[in-house]
Parts: sequence; structure tokens; C-alpha cells
Amino acid sequence: MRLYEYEAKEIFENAKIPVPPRKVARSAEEAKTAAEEIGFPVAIKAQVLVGGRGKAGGIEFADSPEETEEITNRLLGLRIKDTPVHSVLVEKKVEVEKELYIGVTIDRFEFKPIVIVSSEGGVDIEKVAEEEPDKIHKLHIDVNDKLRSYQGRLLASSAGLQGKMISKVGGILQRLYGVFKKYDAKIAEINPLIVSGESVYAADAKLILDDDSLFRHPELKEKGISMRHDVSELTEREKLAQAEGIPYLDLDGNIGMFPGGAGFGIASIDLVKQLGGEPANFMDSGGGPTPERIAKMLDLLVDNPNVVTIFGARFGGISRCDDFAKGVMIFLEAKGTKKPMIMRMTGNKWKEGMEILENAKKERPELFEKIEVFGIDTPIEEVAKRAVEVAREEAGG
Amino acid sequence: MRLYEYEAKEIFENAKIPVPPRKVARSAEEAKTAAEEIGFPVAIKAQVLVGGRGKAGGIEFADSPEETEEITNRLLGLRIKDTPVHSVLVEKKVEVEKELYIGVTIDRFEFKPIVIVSSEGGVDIEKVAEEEPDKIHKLHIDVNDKLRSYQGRLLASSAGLQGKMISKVGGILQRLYGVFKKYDAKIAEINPLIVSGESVYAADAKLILDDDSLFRHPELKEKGISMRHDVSELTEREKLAQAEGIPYLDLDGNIGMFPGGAGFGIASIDLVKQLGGEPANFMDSGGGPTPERIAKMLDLLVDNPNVVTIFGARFGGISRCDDFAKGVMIFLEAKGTKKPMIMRMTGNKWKEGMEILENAKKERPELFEKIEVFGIDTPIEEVAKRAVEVAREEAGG
Amino acid sequence: MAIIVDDKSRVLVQGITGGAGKFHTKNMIEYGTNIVGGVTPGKGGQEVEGVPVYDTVHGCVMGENPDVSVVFVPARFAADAVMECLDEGLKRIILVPERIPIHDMLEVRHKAGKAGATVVGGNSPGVVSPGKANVGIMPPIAFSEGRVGTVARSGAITYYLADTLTHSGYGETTCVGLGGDPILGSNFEDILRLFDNDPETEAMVMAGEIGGLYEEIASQHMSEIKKPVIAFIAGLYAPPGKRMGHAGAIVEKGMGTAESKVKALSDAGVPIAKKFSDIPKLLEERIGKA
Amino acid sequence: MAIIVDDKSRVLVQGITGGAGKFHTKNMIEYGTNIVGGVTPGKGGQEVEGVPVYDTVHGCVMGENPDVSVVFVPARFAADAVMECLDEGLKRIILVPERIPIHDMLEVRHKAGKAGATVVGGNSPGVVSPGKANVGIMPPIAFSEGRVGTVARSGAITYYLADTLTHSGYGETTCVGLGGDPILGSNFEDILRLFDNDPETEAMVMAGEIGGLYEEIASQHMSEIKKPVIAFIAGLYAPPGKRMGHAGAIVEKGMGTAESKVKALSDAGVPIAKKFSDIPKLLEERIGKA
Repeated sequence: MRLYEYEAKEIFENAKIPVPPRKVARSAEEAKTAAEEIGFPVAIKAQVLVGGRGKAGGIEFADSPEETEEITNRLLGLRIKDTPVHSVLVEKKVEVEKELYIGVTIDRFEFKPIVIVSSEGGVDIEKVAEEEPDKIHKLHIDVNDKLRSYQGRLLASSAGLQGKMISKVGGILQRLYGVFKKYDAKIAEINPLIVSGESVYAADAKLILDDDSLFRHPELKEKGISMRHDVSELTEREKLAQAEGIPYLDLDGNIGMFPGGAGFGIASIDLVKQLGGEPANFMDSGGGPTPERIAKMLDLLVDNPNVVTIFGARFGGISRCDDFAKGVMIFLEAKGTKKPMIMRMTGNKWKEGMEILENAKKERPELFEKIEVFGIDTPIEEVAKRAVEVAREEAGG
Repeated sequence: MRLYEYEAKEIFENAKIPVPPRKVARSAEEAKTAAEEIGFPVAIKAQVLVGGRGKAGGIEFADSPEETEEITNRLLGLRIKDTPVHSVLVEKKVEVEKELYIGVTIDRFEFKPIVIVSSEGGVDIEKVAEEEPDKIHKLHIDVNDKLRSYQGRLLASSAGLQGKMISKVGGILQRLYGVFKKYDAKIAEINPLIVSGESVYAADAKLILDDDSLFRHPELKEKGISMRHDVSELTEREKLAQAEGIPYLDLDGNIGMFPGGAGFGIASIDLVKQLGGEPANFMDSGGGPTPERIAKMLDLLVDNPNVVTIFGARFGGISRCDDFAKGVMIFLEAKGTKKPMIMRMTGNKWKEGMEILENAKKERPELFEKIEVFGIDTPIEEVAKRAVEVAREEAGG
Repeated sequence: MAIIVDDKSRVLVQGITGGAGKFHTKNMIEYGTNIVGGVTPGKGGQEVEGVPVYDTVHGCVMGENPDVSVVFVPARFAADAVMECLDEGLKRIILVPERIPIHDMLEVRHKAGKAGATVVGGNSPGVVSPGKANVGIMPPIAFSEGRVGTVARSGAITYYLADTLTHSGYGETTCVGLGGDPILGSNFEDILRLFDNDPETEAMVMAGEIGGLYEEIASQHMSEIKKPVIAFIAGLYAPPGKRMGHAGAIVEKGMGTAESKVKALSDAGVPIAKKFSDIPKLLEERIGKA
Repeated sequence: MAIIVDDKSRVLVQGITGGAGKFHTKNMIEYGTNIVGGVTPGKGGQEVEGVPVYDTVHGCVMGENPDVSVVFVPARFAADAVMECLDEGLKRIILVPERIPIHDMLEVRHKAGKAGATVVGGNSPGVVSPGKANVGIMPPIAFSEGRVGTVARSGAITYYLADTLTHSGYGETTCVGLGGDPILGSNFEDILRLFDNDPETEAMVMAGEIGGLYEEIASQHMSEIKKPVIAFIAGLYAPPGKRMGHAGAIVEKGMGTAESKVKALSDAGVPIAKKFSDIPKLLEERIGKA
């Protein structure tokens, strides 16, 4: 879960990382009042959960109340990478003498936290990493250790800082690492960290938390920071799926992908693609979905006008094929069959699942007109081939 | 630094260790009001910083307001191991089903924190440790680790707890360990931990902090817990020394011990004892005392009516013999010479020190009538022998 | 022989009294797995499917001497469950719970590494040594005794690999569900090394997928593996995922995509199966007909 | 030869720009100690007594290649100072500051143990190898080159031991101030082992005192020490100290008194010198006349 800049800055400030005076505003009026309190010049920054804000024109400077209003109005009308801007951060503009980059993340090669410092901060830090790797200084920290003050100083000194700045920036690194650990973060980053005379300020603040650790952080709610899904770039159907807790992404094709079992969602797309088909979506059922969830997954597909055929596969593991079949029946009974469904069932309770569908077919054959169900003896690739074939017919017809 | 029971209990309660409802009272009136709020029966416990309170009659139970007043008056008049009682803790009396002992300290053999649990809690825990060592369960924790919940459960289960009590007491152990680490404690102890139906309570609470880590704990001041010296059992002179920050203890003899260098204080007592003398005190100058501090050390000795002779020794290391000599002069010029002083100076700047005293002697020989100063060529045992001899003459005369 | 679990394994189930724990204990026993005990704090003395329940792993170790544990506790307690096993000397632990906090898993790896233990998962479907033991949540239907070891990040792909190997006649020595969580207890190469030392395993199939760096890491260790390895990577056609901050990018520099994984493994000499049906063909070239 | 420091030692002074750091750097240099660099964060580039100052130990290691560090920083920064040295590969660190937080010292011991480093102190007066190097705060006046190694918890007693050995003609190979703090970086036996491996040292004198358990711990390792050891324990006549809670008593069971120490060491075959003047007599029985 990514925090807004203003949320991250509050957490940083509480951890004694220096942050410029600032205030969130949700209207031009609020921004003007905030700017007058803070004193000009101010930076006005669109608050969004996507990167590349600077390049997209989401950060401007104002020297007067009028300019503040004007800029705020412009920013609040902006969409950055398809994300609307609902608030801005009005912040004291800081004299820049030197811009550093500092960040903490998890090194997924070494499976340890890693602290990164560069004397060349600013937006192009990744270019620096690529082109001038010796300007990037890294330090692994053992998982049970804290970042000690001498380690902070070593990094600060490696980055070319001198005199009192060594301990000052070293201390900020220690505290940033403390935030990273305390909040179970995946990333805690300040880019740029601005050196301005004797002072240092976190001019930006990025904090991405581990969703799976949020249960340990009820204090975030007290800070007004609630669980959010990253709805910025989602389509309407993706938002719908997210609301149901179903991992789902719209794609460009016409085969509705209805895979079973976490992890097979991705492989099934490769399979259909390699056989010449075009998937309409990615979906992940998660482990052991209930029949109701199965039915909701099908709803998402059948409601998608691009989908001409549904390709389903269930390999019952922790999930059970009888539940899968029950879910299919809930869907069919509610919505009827409009689009062909080509499915395979095998694994846990697959015979029971087949039986449920066969019995239902005997009772209400009209629901099963466009449905083909295969069992363990037909390899998955054969079933996928059939789905691609049917989709081609449907699309052509 | 040992905390009062009521201070430790507040810290424990903040750490979510269950503590019975309670209130501190400084008068019978306050105790009565507290007891009425809490509800009878109540325990009334003298708040002192010494052990053995129970055996000394410092804990009683009251069933009524009258009894509460009566008991409180009695306790507030009590002296426990020479310590006056200034306050009592009025606490809800808890039904006792089972008394456990739990404690965390530093194992000074293994240099690791150690958690100790016993199914036999109560005052006689040390007797249990001696006579039934298999009723004592111990677990070392690596210095960078926390106590994990399974470790708490393992200890609780070893101590014979069952069902939900395993996780409950296990959780309390975790939190007690957390307090131990968070506050840089030397000891965090609950004896007894009372099991009462489905509930568990810390009936007593002991927390001894590392004085040398208090700088890390400004939060204690905010809780109203201030640095205290353990003044309970001190003589008037000891209190005076403590106020000056000089480690000092009164002994029974007549030779005023004026040793130099941390650590030699103890050895000098052995030396005088073995030579047949009787030291009047223990004293430790600490490393590198200033002349002013030297003078204050002498003040303490010369003001002691038991002292008939002063035995001084200075081996200049981080301390300097010239400072030592200057301190002696400050003292002599302010107080004159009343008692014989037998001293040795060697080490760092000993010649300069000797010179200072010799020059002063030339100017004011009257101050040096009873003073003998030896240098590096006279072994310390010879000087001590001379001091014992002089003391014997003085005492005899 | 087999790896991690076999017919001699004495299996402990942590979280045995929960819904999933009970259900799968029954299935595992039905398969013939030797489940010797269970642990649920506070429920010591009960029985589940005839298996004695203990309050602590220590108690179970004293009473039943297990050598493998399979964990069904909620994700937030998973790290503790592993560490409890490590403290009691268990060297093989399979983590079924998914979405275990990543900082917890860093600690688990650290401690397991020091103990020399193999931790599989989180979000592992389990480990199956066909005909010997089934530890976890996988349905036995797809598996058959044979010559090839598999290790896959996803449960469903584990089934399809076994399905493919079973139908083509190779069969499996052991199928390991490496797990789907971001920070896992074991890497591919850890499992491949175990297969390399298993006399019955003739070749290995590893199945990775987009995201994470496990396949790239494995590619750096391929020279240490003596037996043939075939790789399958899911996500060749997956939409590009979102990037996460500069710090990750600085360390990882464009890795984590399916292309990066295919390239890393190909460069390390590992043949890539694009479809499940490629696997038997690639095996035939290496270890002969099924 | 000698232990810990000798004429080849390249000594780093941490906290060199502080009052004590400056003062003792001058003294150490005057003695002939090879002080190669100093560290004070933020003061890199300065000089103290002609010694270059660095911001970090890393910088000093790169520039001057020291192999011993003596620490003069305030107690609250002492643990960090040691760990900075350990990270840079230094194996000998002498801690002069006193009253270092005890939990810090537990961490220092843990990390130094893993690194195989010798940490002396806190509250150590230093280490003197007479005629070779004087690292710390001890006045050289009492020391002379010779045959006996000493290790003492107190600075003043270290002087008196050297005084005694010098006057009796034995002289010293190295005198180690183990330190007066409650949790020390090294135990007696750690230092005795170093002397045992030093060809020039013929016998050792260890001086303990009431409080702590270092002497009791040492007594358990005496069978590992091959050369003669003589012990001196201060505090035989000290008033009994105060007890600290049950937890300590349960673990320590009456240890820590002078009697307990004398008994433990005597039982381990170590002769006890009651007075300084006993030491030469005991030495004569073991290594002959001075």
C-alpha cells in the first residue's frame, strides 16, 4: 500500500526526519490560506499515488496568493497517468544547495534490507544508477539489526558529505531505516533530500507498506491512514473485481479467462496466446474459492461485451471441483448461458463436480447448450485449443 | 535504579500486562478514598525500595474503610530495613488460585538475557530454586532477538499451565521481556503472578533499570519517574557523599581511607585490614577527579569523628597527581590540619604533585605538621603500615 | 528415495485443530502419509483424526519425534511456527499459509539459514513424493511415482506439471510447491540441489513466473547442478506490472519480467519449455524415452 | 612479543579530538606508541598531534591501515565505536569510557564474538606492553619490560601489580586493564589464553575484585591454561553488597563475593596472593627468581 506524500511526510516528521512546513489543501481557497500561513514562495504538489508526477506537470511553485489559487485550480483539474488529483500539498519552497537520494528497500537477491544513498538525487536517480553506478552507495543490514549511527555516517560520508552534514544525514538515514522497520515497509524513500545551508529537508517522501503486515499497524488508522486499493489506473470492471477482492485485469482479447487455482491465471494466458487466441482478461481465483465467488468471477466475464467465449479450468487442490461446479450452477441459474463456456475439471472432487453438472444438464438442458466440460483424460492444451476454436467461430459469426 | 512497585506497575500496565485496580495513597484519608473507589477487600502495601517488605509487615489486607485507615496509619509509621514509608499502594485483593514467578534478567555467565518461570511463585522463590531446581524453567534469548510468542508458550507450558493459560501467560512473558528491553532493565520481575479463574494478574512488580542507560529514557521523566539514589539505608555522611556523586560507605574503624583511582578503594581496605588497621570508610574517587572533588573527599573524612588518621594513596593514571596535590591544598587551606595524613603519590605527574606540596610546606609549614607524603620509592604496603601505626598512636593517645 | 518427504517421514501438523488443518490431515493420512502429531496451543491432549495434539512443538517432539512439519496456522503466526520448529531441531518445514508478512519471512530465512533447515513456502501447496507421502494440500490425482523432480512457484502449475509428467509416463520423484508469496523460505536452487543429491531423480523441471527474482537467482547457480534441468516460465504474455519506487529499480535493474527470466535461464544453459507439452520432448532428449 | 599491542601495532584513536583523546594521544605518542590515525565524525581532515583525523573508521582503515583501536568517545557512543571497528575488520579494540549501557555491551560481546575480535573494557585503563606500546590512559612510570603478564579489573590495581613486578625484578610482558564496568568485552580467560600463546610470557597474574562473576567464570577455564597463574582478589574485607532481585539470585546462587571467588580459583588450583608482596614469592616458586 502506497501512502500519499503528505501521509508519508507526517510519519517521517514524527520520526524526527526534517520536513519543510506544509499543509494539505483540497481547494484553491484552502491552498491560498495554507500558503499565506506558510509564507511565499511555496511549492504546490499534486497528491497522487502514481509516479512521474513531476514530468506530468504535477509540481509548480507560487510566489503569491493569486498564483497559488491559479496553480491549485490547474492541478486539481489534472489527471496524472489517468489518476484524478483530489488534493495538493502546499509546502515551503526550500533553497536547494545539493540534492541527495536516500532510500531503504528489501534486496530480493540477498533477502536483506538495503540502504541506498546517492549524492546525485532528483528525478533521474535510476539513470544515475545505470550510468554512474559508483555514485550509488549501498549497505545491507542484517534482518535483526537496526541501522547504527556509524553506518549512517559511513553512507553519508561515502556520498561526499562533510563536517556536520555527515552526522546529520547519517541520523536521517537511521531514522528512515527505523520507519522502514517500524511500519513493515517495502520501500521508504526520500528523493530528493535537500541540503540547504546547515539544514536538510525531505522534499519528497515515498512510503510503500506491505499489505500483508497492515494488521500489525492499527496506529495507521488512528493517523487517518486507511487501507486503500490503488484504484488510480483501474478500469470500471477492474474496480468492480477489486471491490470483490478478485485479482483481475482487463486485456484486449475476446476469450474470457476463468482459470482455477492461484498462479494458473498467468499460465493460462500464455497457453491461449500460444494457441493463437486472445485473452480478454487476467484473473486469479485465489485458493479455495466459495461457489459464490466462482459465480461472481463468471459474472465479470459474461458482462464484458468483448468476451465471446469463456475458457475455464479448475485443478482442484485446496479448492474443490464440486464447489466449482456449484458456483457455475449459481451463475447459470441466475444469468443463463449467453456465451459458450469451454471448461476442464480435475483434481480434488472432480468426479463429484462432473456429476453435479451432468445432473443439472439432465434437469435443465437448455442451460447447457453452449457448455462443454472435459475431465482428467483430456489434456489442458486440448481444451484450450477447443476454446480458441470456438472463440474464432463466435467472433467470425 | 529500582522503581517503586506503583511505578513499575504503571509501566507494566502500559505494556498490557494485567495489573489489579489500584491507587497510591500518601495518607490514611487518601487510602480510604482509594479503597472505596476500588472496592473491598483491598491489599495495602508499603511503598519502599528495599526487599523483604512482606516479612517486615509491610503488606496487610482491609475489609472496610476504618480498617484501611488504621492499617495505612500503621504502615506510614513503619520503617522497613531502616527505610521510612512515605506512601502505600491500595490495591484490589485478588483471589489466588495459583502463584507463579516470572522474571527476566541478564545471565552474567552467558552474557545473554534470561527468562525465568516457576510454577511455585511467592516469596520463597529462591528456596525453590535451591531445593527444587526442576521447578525453575529458564530460557536464554539472543541479544538481538525478542521473546517470541512460542517461547512464551513453551515456558508457560513447562511451568505446568494448560489450555488458554498457556497463551495468556506466554503473552505476559513476551510483554515483560519487551519492558525489560525497552527500558534497558537489569531486572523485570513479577512475583507472584496470580492465576485467578480465567484471569492473570501481576500482584507485585519489580523493575530495576540500568543507571547508565537512563539518558536513553527521557520518557521516564514524563511519567514522573525521576532519577533517585537508593537513600534508604544510608547514613547521613553517605547521603552527603552521594549528593556529591562520591561512592562512599561508612565502616566501623578509625582510619579514614582516601584512596586514588577507581578500584583501589576496595583493595586499600584489604591492605589496611591485613596490616591490623581498621578502615573507617570505603571511598572511590572515580577516574580523573578534579582538585575540588579531592578536597570534598577529604572533608568527608575529617568531619567524621571516628577518624583519627587519614591514609591516602594516589596512583596517577587518567587522574593527575598535581591535581591531587592541588585538591589537598584546597582542603588544607580551608580546614587546616587536624588529623594526621599519611599519603603516597606516584604515577602521572607525581613529581609535580610532590613539588606543589613541598613548596606549600615551605610557605606554610604549620599546615603540614601532621602530614607525611611518600613517593614512588616507598612501596604502598610500607605507607599503609605507617598509617596503621600512626592511627594506633592517635587512638591510644 | 525422494526429497523433503518420503514414506519414512514423521510429519507434524501445526494448526491441526483449525478447519484447513483438520481437512488436510485427513487427506494426508488417507494418502498414506505418516502424520505423527499435531500442535495447537491450548488444545494439547485432544486428538484429530486419531493424531495426538500437543500445546507446543517441544511437547510433540518429546512425544512423537517428528522430522517434518506442515504449517496451517494463520499467516500472522506463520513465522513463529517455523521458528518454534527450528528451535526444536526440525529441518524441514512446509508453509501453506499465504500472504505472510515479508519482514517476518526475512527473519525466517535468516534463522533457517543458520539452522541449515529447508523451509518451503509460504503459500506453498505442499510437497508430494508420489506413492510415499503427500504433505500439504495437493490432490493426489495428478501424481505418479517416477523419475523427474518438479519445483514450481504456483500450486496449479505444480498440478499441470505432474499431470504432464504422469501422462507422458515419466512420473515424479517429488513435486515441490515452492510457494507464491513474495519472500519465500527456499529458492529454486535450494530444491534443485536436493534433487541433485537424490539418487532416484534423473532430471528436474522448474516452473517460474513473472515477478520476483527467484528464476534470475537460480540461473546464477545452474553450474552447480549436475542433472538436467528444464524450465517453464509463466507470464510471457502477461501485461507489464507496475513498478515500485526507485530503490527497487536501482537494485533490480529491469529484472523480474518473463523475458529477463527466460534470458537468464537460457544463458545459463537451461532449455525453456514454452508449453506443458514441450516438457516430455525436452526430457526425452536428456534422459531418454519415458 | 606481547599481547594485544606491541611495537608493530598501528593504533587508531576513536574520539581523538576530544579532551581526553587529545591528552592521551600525546602521552601514547610520547611513549613511542605508533598512533597512525584518529576518528571523529565531522572533523575529518584535521590533525591532532600530527595524527590525521578521519570522519569514519572506514576512511582511516583505507588511509592508515590500523590494527588496534582505542576508544575515547562518550559511553553512550562506545558500542557504536566498537561495531564500526568490527565492520572494518579490526580485531583489537580497547574501551576507555566507563559506564557503558549494559545492554549495549551485550550486543558488543555478541558481535565481537562472531567476528573473533578482542574487546577490552569498558572502563579499561588500557593495555601496556612495556617498552613497546602504551595504549590507553596508564602512566608509564610503573611498567618495565619483563616476563609476567597481568590482567586486572581495576586501573589502580593494574598500576600496583606492575609496581610490584617492576620492583621485584620480574617486569611485565603486557599489562591488560580488563575494565571496571559490569559487562565487559573480554573475560579473564580470554586474556589468559592470549598470554598462554605469547612466547615471552612465563606466568600471569590476574587481579579480580568483589562483584560480577568474571573470576568464577575464569576458574572454570583454568584447566585450559598451561602457564602458571596467580590470582589476587580485592574486597576480602569489603562490606557485603546489596542483592538485586530474585532473578539474579536464582541464576547466580551466592556467587560474586570475594570468598566465592577465592574458593572457585583455589579449587581450580590457582594460588591466591593476599597482598601485593605475596606475588613475587608465589612467582619465585613457579618461574624461579626474578
